This record gives sequence, C-alpha cells and structure tokens, in this order.
Amino acid sequence: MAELIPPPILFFVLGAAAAALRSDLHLPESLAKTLSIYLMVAIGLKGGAALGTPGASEGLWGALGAGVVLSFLLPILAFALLRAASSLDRETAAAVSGHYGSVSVVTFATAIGTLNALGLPHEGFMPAVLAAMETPAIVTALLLANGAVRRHRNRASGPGAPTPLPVLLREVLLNGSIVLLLGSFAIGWFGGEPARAQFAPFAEALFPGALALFLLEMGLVAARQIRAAPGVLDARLFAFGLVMPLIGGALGLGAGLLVGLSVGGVALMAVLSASASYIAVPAAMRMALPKADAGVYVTLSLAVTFPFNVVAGIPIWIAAAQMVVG
Amino acid sequence: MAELIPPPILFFVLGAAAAALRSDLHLPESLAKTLSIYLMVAIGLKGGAALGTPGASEGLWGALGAGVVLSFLLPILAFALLRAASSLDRETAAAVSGHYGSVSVVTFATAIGTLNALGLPHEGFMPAVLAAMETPAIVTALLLANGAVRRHRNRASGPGAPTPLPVLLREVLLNGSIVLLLGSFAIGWFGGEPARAQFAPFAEALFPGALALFLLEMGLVAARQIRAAPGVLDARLFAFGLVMPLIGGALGLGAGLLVGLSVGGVALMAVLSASASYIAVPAAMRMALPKADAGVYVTLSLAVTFPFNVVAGIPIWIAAAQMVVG
Amino acid sequence: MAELIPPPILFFVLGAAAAALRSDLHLPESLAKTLSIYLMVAIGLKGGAALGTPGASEGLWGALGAGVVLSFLLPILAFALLRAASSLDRETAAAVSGHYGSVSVVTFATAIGTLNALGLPHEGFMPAVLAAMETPAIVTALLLANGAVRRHRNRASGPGAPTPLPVLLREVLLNGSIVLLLGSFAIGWFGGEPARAQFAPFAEALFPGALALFLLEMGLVAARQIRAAPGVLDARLFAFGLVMPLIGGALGLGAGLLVGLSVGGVALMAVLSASASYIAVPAAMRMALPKADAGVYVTLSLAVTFPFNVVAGIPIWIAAAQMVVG
Amino acid sequence: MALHARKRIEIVMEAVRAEQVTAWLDQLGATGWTVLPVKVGRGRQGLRRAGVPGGIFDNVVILCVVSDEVAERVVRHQEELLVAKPAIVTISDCYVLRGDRFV
Amino acid sequence: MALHARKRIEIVMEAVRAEQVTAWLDQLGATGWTVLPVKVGRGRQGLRRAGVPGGIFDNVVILCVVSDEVAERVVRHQEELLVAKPAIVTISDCYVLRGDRFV
Amino acid sequence: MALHARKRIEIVMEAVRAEQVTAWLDQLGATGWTVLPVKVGRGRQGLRRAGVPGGIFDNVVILCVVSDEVAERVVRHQEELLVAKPAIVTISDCYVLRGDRFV
Ligand SMILES: Nc1ncnc2c1ncn2[C@@H]1O[C@H](COP(=O)(O)O)[C@@H](O)[C@H]1O
Ligand SMILES: Nc1ncnc2c1ncn2[C@@H]1O[C@H](COP(=O)(O)O)[C@@H](O)[C@H]1O
Ligand SMILES: Nc1ncnc2c1ncn2[C@@H]1O[C@H](COP(=O)(O)O)[C@@H](O)[C@H]1O
Ligand code: NA
Ligand code: NA
Ligand code: NA
Repeated sequence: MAELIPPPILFFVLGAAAAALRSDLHLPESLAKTLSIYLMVAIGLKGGAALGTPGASEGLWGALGAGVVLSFLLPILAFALLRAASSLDRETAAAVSGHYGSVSVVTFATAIGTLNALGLPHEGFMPAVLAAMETPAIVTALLLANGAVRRHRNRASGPGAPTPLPVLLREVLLNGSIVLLLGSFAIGWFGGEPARAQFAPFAEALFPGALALFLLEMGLVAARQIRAAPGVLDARLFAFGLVMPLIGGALGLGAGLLVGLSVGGVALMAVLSASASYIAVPAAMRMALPKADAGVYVTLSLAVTFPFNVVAGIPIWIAAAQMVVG
Repeated sequence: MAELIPPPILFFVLGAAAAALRSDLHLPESLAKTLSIYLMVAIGLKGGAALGTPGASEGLWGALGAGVVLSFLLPILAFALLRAASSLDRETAAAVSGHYGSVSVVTFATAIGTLNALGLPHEGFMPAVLAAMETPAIVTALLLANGAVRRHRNRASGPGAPTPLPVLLREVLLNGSIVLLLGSFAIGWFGGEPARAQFAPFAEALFPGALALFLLEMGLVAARQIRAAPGVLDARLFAFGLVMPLIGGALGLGAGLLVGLSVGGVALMAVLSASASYIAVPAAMRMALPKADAGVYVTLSLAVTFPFNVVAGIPIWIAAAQMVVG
Repeated sequence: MAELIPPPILFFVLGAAAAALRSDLHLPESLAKTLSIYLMVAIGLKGGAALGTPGASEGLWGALGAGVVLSFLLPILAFALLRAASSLDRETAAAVSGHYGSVSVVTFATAIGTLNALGLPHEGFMPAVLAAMETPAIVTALLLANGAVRRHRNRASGPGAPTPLPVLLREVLLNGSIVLLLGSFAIGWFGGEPARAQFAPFAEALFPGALALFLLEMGLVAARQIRAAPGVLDARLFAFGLVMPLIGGALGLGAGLLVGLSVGGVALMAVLSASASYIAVPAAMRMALPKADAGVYVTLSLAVTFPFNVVAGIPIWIAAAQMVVG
Repeated sequence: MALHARKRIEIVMEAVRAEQVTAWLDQLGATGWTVLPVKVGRGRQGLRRAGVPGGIFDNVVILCVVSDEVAERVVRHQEELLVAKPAIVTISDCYVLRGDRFV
Repeated sequence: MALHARKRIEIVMEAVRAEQVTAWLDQLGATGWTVLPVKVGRGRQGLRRAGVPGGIFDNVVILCVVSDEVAERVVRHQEELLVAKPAIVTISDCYVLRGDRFV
Repeated sequence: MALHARKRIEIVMEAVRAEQVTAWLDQLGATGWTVLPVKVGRGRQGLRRAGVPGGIFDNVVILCVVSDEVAERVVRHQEELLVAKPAIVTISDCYVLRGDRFV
C-alpha cells in the first residue's frame, strides 16, 4: 500500500486535512513562491541535461506539435461541455475552458516524482512540451469569449478595460514561470554533464522534499478554497471538474502514443492534458475577461481538478500508459 | 573543546553577540518561519521512519504518559515557586507557569542534533512525546488563573474577551506546528524506508545547516528581547528562569528512567521537561489571559530559559543520562 | 565553450534577458535576502575550515594588509578619475568612489564557484580579506566629500542630518553581512573538520544552486535598474564603470603577487579589488552623504560594474593570475 | 456629485487579536474591511517589531469604511471593542464613490 | 502656516489591476502615488487572503495625495476608474507640508 | 460622545531614514507611531520598487496620531523633518476613542 502512494502526495493529504480541521497551519507566502521557482528551475535543468544525451531529441517535434494542438483544441471541448451541461455565462465558460487546455506545473512535477520513484524513464524534452502547452489555450479561450470581449472594448480607455490579445499573449509568453522553465532548460542543455553534476545536490536530491512542501501548501490552499467559496460550484460544475481531466488525459494518452513516446512520455503527455492551470491562466483571464467569475475557475481548477489529478489521475495515466505502450 | 560544543550552537552565540553589539543583522521573517516549518517536518519524518523499524514502539505508551503527566504537573510547581518567591500577579504567574510545562521544539531539535553528533541513539517516538507535552500545560495554567479568568468572562461579548477553554484547546491542538509535526511523523511512519531514503537529502543532510540558521535567529531574538525589556525581569524572576529548567529537567530525567528509556531517550525527556515554550504557549496565553504581562513570559522563556537550555542544559542532561542509565 | 562559462553565470544572463524582455519574473524579496545570508554563511564556514588545516594561515597578514591598503586607496584613484572625466558634483563623486574601494560579496562568491569548478585551490583566509576590505573605503569616501559634509553638519539637529563618521563606521563594521561572514568564519575555524563535515551538505553541496538563484536575481535587478534610470549615466560614467574595475583588478593582481599568494589567491585579490559594493556601501552613503545622487552610484555598481565583473572580469583575472604566478 | 459622505475607521492593534475585531465589525454591519501589515510600531508597550516567531509582536492596521449608522454603532459599542485592546482607533470623515456599497 | 489643503485618495483593489490604476492616475496629473500591501480583506466577494500562488487574491491600497483639480478630475472620470473594479475609493481632506509638490 | 479630536500625521518616505523620523517624533512628544511597508511608489525620483538588496528603494508609511499641540510642534519644527527628505507629509483631522492616550 505504502509503495503505491508517493510520499510527497501524502503531504498534499496532510495539508488538505489540516485545512479541513481548520488548523491555523500557514506557509509563508514567499516560501510558496520560492518553492515554485525551485520546481521550475529543477525541472528545467533536469530536462535540459537529459536532452543533451545522444539521441535524446528524437520525437521532440512530434511531442511539441501534439502538445500545442491539444492546448488549442481542449478548450473547445471544455467550452462545448460547459455550455451544454452548466448554466455558466459565455465569458465564464470561456475562461474556465482556457484553464483546461493549459497545464499545471505542480501536477507535472508530481508525475515526474512518481515516475522517478517507480524507476520509469521518460523523454528529457517533456518540460519543453509543458512550456509549449501553457499558452495556446488562452488564445482559444479569448476567441470563444469573443462576443463578450468585443462589447467590452468600447470603453477601453479606462484603467479596467480588458487587456487586448497581443499584449496578453506577450505577457503570458514572458510570464515568469515560462521564462524560468525554458531558461533553466536551455542552461541545463548548454551546460551538459558538468552543469548537471554541479547542480545535482540542489536540483535532484532536494526535489522530493521541496515537492512535498509545495504539495502541503497546495493541500491547504485547495481545501481552504473549497470552504471559502461554498456556493460557487453546483453538482454539474463539480462533475465537470472530474470528467474533463479524464477526457483530456485520454486524448493526451492517444496523442502520446501517436507521436511514439515511451511509457513515461505517454503518461506525462496524458497528465499534461488532464491538468488544469491554476497560476498563469487565472491571472491572464482576470486581465482579459474581467467579467468572468474568478471564483468559479479558481475553485474548479485548484480545488477539484488539481487534487483529483494528484491523487487519482497520475496513477491512472501511468497504469494506462504501461498497458497501451507495447 | 571544539568537540564539546555542537557547531549549530555556536550560531546561537553568534546571533546573541551580534544583537548585543547592536549589529543590524536581521533574518527575513519568512526565513524564520520556513526554518521552523522545516525543523518540524524533518523531526517528524525522521521519528516516524524510526518508529517503523521492528520493536521500535516498545516503551511508547509509557513515555507518552510520562510526558502528559509532566506537562500537567510542572506548571503547578512553577506557579507555587513564582507565588512564593516573586511579586507577579496571579494571572501573569499562571501564564508563565504554562510555558514551563509545555515544550520548545528548537531546544528539542538542538538536543537531537547533539545526540546525532555524539552518535547516541534515541527512541524514534520522541517527537510524538514532544507533541503530547505541548498542550496539557495550557489547561493547568488556565485552571491556576481561574479566578482572574472568571471575573473577566462577564463582559465576554466584545472581541477582546478571553477565549474560552474548549475553543482554546481546539486551537492549540490544531496549531500549525503540532499538525505539521504529527502529520510528518505519520507520513514518515507510513512511508517507511522508501520515504526515508527519498527525503534523506532534504530532511537529514540539511538538518544541521537549517538548525544553525534557526539558532542564529534565536540568538538575535533572545538578546534583543533582553534589551527591549530591561526592567521587566527582576533578580528573582531571572533566577526562576534558570532554576525552573533544572527542576523540570531533573523530574524529566526521573520520569525517563522510570518508564525505561535508553540513554538518548532519558536525555531527551529531561530536555523536554526543562524546556519552555516560546511560540505556541505565548500565543495561547495572549488569547486566554489577556491581562497577564506578555513581556514577562516572553522574555523569561525566550531570553533566559531558552539560551540556558541550549548552552548549558543539553550537555548537563546528556551527561546525567549517561550516568544514571546503567 | 560550455566549459568556459560556469553554469551559475548563465543564470545571471537568464535574469538579465528576462528583464530586458520585460518578463514579469520576480524573486520574492525574502528569497534574495535568504540567499545572501546563505552565501555569507557558506563562504565563511568554508574559509574558516580551510584556515584550520596546518600551514593554512601563512600569508594571512600580508593579504589582510594589502586588502586594507587597497580599500583605503582605490577610492582616491576613482575620485580623481571622476572629477577629471565626468561632471559629477563632489559629493556624488565621493560616494561613487567609496563603492569601488569596497567589495561585492556575490562577485567574490562567483569567483570562488568558478575556481572550484576549475579545480584551482585558493587560500582559505580570503573571506577574511573580503571582510577587511569592506569598510576602509567608506572612510576615504567621507574624507573626499569633506567640504560638502561639513557644510551640511550645521543643521545636524533634524532627523535627516548626515550620520557622523564614528557612528557610521560602527554601523558598517557591525553591518549584518560582515558579522555573519566573520562569525561563520570563526565558527568554521573553531569547529574544525567535524563542523565542516556536518555542514558540508548544506554549505558546500548547495552552493552552486544557491549562487545560481542569486545571480538570477542580480541579473533581473541589474537589467531593471538600467531601464529604470535611463538618463542617469552618460557615456563617460558608463566608461568609468568598465575601466575602473580593470584598474582596480590590475592593482589587486599586483598586490596579490607582492604578498605571495597562490594562483587562486591572486585571482581572488584581483576580483575583490575590481568589484564594487552594491549593498553595504550604498546604504552607508545614503546615510552619510544624503545629497549624493543614489541613482548614479547604484546604477554604476549594480548595473554596469557587477555584470562586467561577473561575465568578463572573473575569467580575465583567473587567466591573468595563471600567467603571472610562476 | 457622485460623492457620498462616509466614515473611515482605522484601528492599530496586535495581529493575534485582529480576527476578533473583524468578526465584530461584521456583526455591527460593516460591509467589508481591509487588514494591512505593520513593520514596527511604538506605543505604551514600547517597541513592537514584526517577525518574532509566533508573531506575538506583529501589529496590523484594520481599515473599515462605513456608513454613519455603523460608525455610531461602533462608538456606542466601543466597550466591546476595547476588550480587544486596540492601541489606536481613529474615525474620520471621507467621501466615497458608489455610496450604495456601505449601507 | 506652511500648510496647504490637498486631497487624499485611497483605493482598495485587487493587486493584479493596480498598475492600470496607477498609470491612469499618472495620466490625470497625479504627481505620485504609493502602493501598500494588504494581508487580508473582506467585501462583497467574500474573504480575499493574500498569498495564493499567482497572487490573484492579493489586494493593495493605493494612496495618492493630489490637488483639488486632480481630485475633481478623478471624480469626473470615475467611469474609467470603475472599470478597474476598485473595491473602495475614499477621498478626504488633508493638509500637506510643501504644497508645491502637488500641483 | 467619547470621541476626542486629534490629528493624524502620515509620512511617506524612504525606509532607510525612517528611524530618524520616528526618533524625532518621539522627541517632539508623540506617544507612539506605526510604520507600514510599501510595495512600490512613484514620485519625483521615479519608480521606487521595494526589494532591491540593501533595501535602498524601499519606502514606508509612518502613521502617527497626535494631539493638536504635538501636531503644531511638528509643523513648527518641520525644517528638521525636511532634512530627512520625507516625500509626503499629510496632516488631517480625526476623532479617537480614549483621548487620554495622546496627550
Ligand atoms: N500615537 C500613535 N500613533 C500611531 N500608532 C500608534 C500610536 N500609539 C501606538 N501606536 C501603535 O499601536 C501599537 C500598540 O500600542 P501600545 O499598545 O500603546 O503599545 C504600537 O506598537 C504602534 O504600532
Ligand atoms: N467597507 C470596506 N472597508 C474597507 N475595506 C473594504 C470594504 N469593503 C471592501 N473592502 C476591501 O476591498 C476588497 C474587495 O472588496 P469586494 O470587491 O467588495 O470583495 C476586500 O477584500 C477588502 O479588502
Ligand atoms: N502625490 C503622492 N501621493 C502619494 N504618494 C506619493 C506622492 N508623491 C510621492 N509619493 C511617495 O513618495 C515616494 C518618494 O517620492 P519622491 O521623493 O517624490 O520620489 C514615492 O516613491 C511614493 O511612494
Ligand atoms: Na490541460
Ligand atoms: Na517543559
Ligand atoms: Na573594489
């Protein structure tokens, strides 16, 4: 039993339990930020170093392409589902669907940690796929919200006008996390084995501990978010938060197979597609679609889909990848 | 000589010296919080993993029972001493005595560090004893302050009314530190050897460094506290801050012997009984006994008893344990 | 190629690029402070431990003396250059020159990291030389600003009056960084091999990772500072920021040779002389010479000289030291 | 035009008790409040510098914009507030945009 | 003597949009402004506690001291301000030393 | 009833000199003060964003509630205050509970 649950995930459960019991446990804000910076750097360095080994870039372009296409298309599916099955207004539905096309770094980090613990290798370029999947979904979401946005633009002179798409894309592409992830990836790749060796005690040995602390924080935040916004999600929205990652994950699994990834790579592709952004996209949607209800999209992605992926999704997709990859 | 003083303690001396010389050395607030979170998690994980080895829970119940009894009774002793020998009012004396029944995590961590450096093993369940000793003393302190509290309760409607006992106990039991310590303990125990190995670079290798930084901060805080509150402690109170940990430690030593702990376990039991809380209990007393003088109890436990225990107490109790345990 | 650029320096480039592209990447303030505390402690501990090995203090006094003399005299040179070639007022020129006599800890740390990566040893006492060079330059700077300061002192009663020299020196000598560096040095020296071994995973294994994060922050800060103060530096001031470290470094190289240091020691002496303070001295100048233009000295030392030293200076001085030391 | 007279209440007090006061403001009918951190403060207790572990020397500033009725209620029930040992309670006049937000 | 009447504008709002408002204040002629962090706040949206990753529940307080003309301009153009969804906008009277700083 | 007229002094200035000002307020007879952190500010010096190592671009807000006499003393001795280069000094009217605290 203990072998099936990677220890860092137990810290997620601990955080959620502490918040549910209304413990006053709090991580300092700057610790959470520091940990997310650390995870980005560690994932990037490791991926870059792995890409440097001979033959490691095989399959890179296929995987990147698959990721970008999924990120563009998943929001359409999510939007259709939401408009059919929920009573969300157009703008909020579009904002929510943007989250599900994009990705969650911590879900990815947890999956990497689990694969490492199981001894399953994966393609070193997957952090680049992660970065590539972050943005396209935002474009789709804004196109889906189209009408609402156009109406808004008339009073675009005041300080609260929605941010126009090109500005927004620039901001998201230059978003701190992406720059850090891709930058560290480039450094790891350029620095090769000497860089890897020099950073190993920092970027590899500390990874499980740092991930555990971050998941603790995520557990606290997710459970508190659920409690802070009790009326925000009705049963249909809640169901969407569980079903959508299953659909996304299945599509990711298929895409991973199609482009010929290894077991670990297919599992990660499924996890990326199943995951929903809760850092970059909420901030972008707050700027671009100010009328969308932030309570809905934050709660759905942070408090429903994230825990579901971490606790159930990752083991499901690893098992599925082991079955489907011959 | 150098072998007798564990290096992390030298950082306590450095911090105290820096503050005494009025250096502007400051650790960011969030670093201090992060370090205390780290110590909790590392102590918990290590204790839990140790408990998982065969036969390791032998003596657990005796030690827990002894700890709880000591935590309940030590405040009575402290209170009697204070009422006899100092001029503190009833409410402040009760608040102070609550601190001495409860425990200090960093004193415990320092003792663990010293035992490790000396190669002396101890029972893995001692972190659980630490957690068990945190709360009972608060109950005793409130009973001792009884009269004062009852008088207060009449205007209990305003926001400053003393917090009632059940609410307070709930809060203290669900206090962030306890949840973190016991949660990590459970995770270490449940995760077993794989979890220990995965977290070792984080939870074990970094322990002396993190402890050193935290003791640096404690040295700064203790010396500044002494200076900030020059008139707060008269000679009798100061003496109390040195004598009470000796009494507590001796009783803890006896209790450890009685329940049949090893040399390391007896030493830790003495250290726990000798130590005074300076995080959880001050906050609880501020809520429950608002009329008690916070300057007195914070200064006594933080600036007198804590340094005394770290510099003199720990070596004393380890030596004593080595003598008394056959 | 990859072997020539130490990987942590790539993080400086990443930070500068992110800021130049106007990415919103930000490190939490307390992380930057924590990293600088860490670097101080790690450098101090390592230097102290190295000093403890037999024969390691040979040459210490010569190096300390050379450092102090350089720190006293370099500002005179810088001041003469600035008065001759720029249009800065007397007080600002004096303030700037104080920065160039003093030293930059992170430049030193980066040089240490590069030497380690190249396998070049250096004298263990160099952190003490670093500490010795921090303050004398401030005295010289105040003497150079003399007239301006005297005029000011007449309305010394208000809260904004310039801080008098003795008070200032006391403050700088007891400045947090110096206390931490020298204190850790003393602890490393006193604790000897057992302390070194106990702290190694913290102070040695994590060093490259922590340095990389700090250089990331420095890259962000330097590039943003350049952009925030576009008109502050004219071409002559900019040239000064590149030429002065070359002059300082050459003098440091000579001094290192003169007192008979090893290749690594000579290189570090050159790096120290070439480097300009951007933490302790700006704060001191803000207090002592309130009329000097802080925009000028911060931008010069942080955004011109620091990057120049990190990217070009360190390799130059290491190569030069290898050539000149027989 | 478009400006409505309201009251600003600002309370400086220790952080550990702030939740009691905000809960009490809620009870008295405040439509909201904002809590700001404090770096350091001096008063009758001497210096209180934020950052001691446990946070017992942290102060906060609570800002609450209210209608005249709620302000009066606060003054009338000040006995209850005073048990929370606020260090400083100031009330001052201000104008707000969108008065409907502070009934 | 040496005191000049001016207006204090204080805006409580979400941190992610604060830059839009400060840029707008610049446009309207404010000579400066100051942004303070908020620990936690309550309003119509419920509790907003700082520190969620991404900062989308962070609030700030923007303080801007202005001349009467600028204050009037702010009130007159408030429609533009309101699209940034400030939670609370208060305007009050104050005196400043050195009035030349707030034309 | 139970309200006493006092003055609120608020000073925005760079953090490194704040201690000089609070010491000076002490000298002039203020019974206390509160220092709040600032995230970012703009003024004649351009943008000052907190967080540069060494803290030299950090600002603070100093809040000091005083009696009319102390406020007058502050205005009268403002020359001394101005050498500390406060960016903004505002004084406004307010009412406090428990006036005995601000003699
Ligand atoms: N006159 C005052 N003006 C502004 N803040 C004050 C004043 N007096 C006290 N404070 C604040 O209230 C806190 C507690 O005050 P006290 O309970 O009097 O020590 C102090 O640490 C200051 O932050
Ligand atoms: N009456 C009020 N007084 C002070 N601050 C308020 C008030 N109402 C709202 N706020 C602040 O404004 C933020 C957003 O308000 P809202 O948009 O109404 O949720 C809250 O989180 C509080 O920080
Ligand atoms: N009109 C203003 N209103 C509010 N804060 C201001 C104003 N002008 C300046 N400040 C603040 O004072 C700081 C220093 O101003 P200055 O010295 O003019 O650059 C700025 O960074 C702002 O935080
Ligand atoms: Na996705
Ligand atoms: Na005890
Ligand atoms: Na230099």
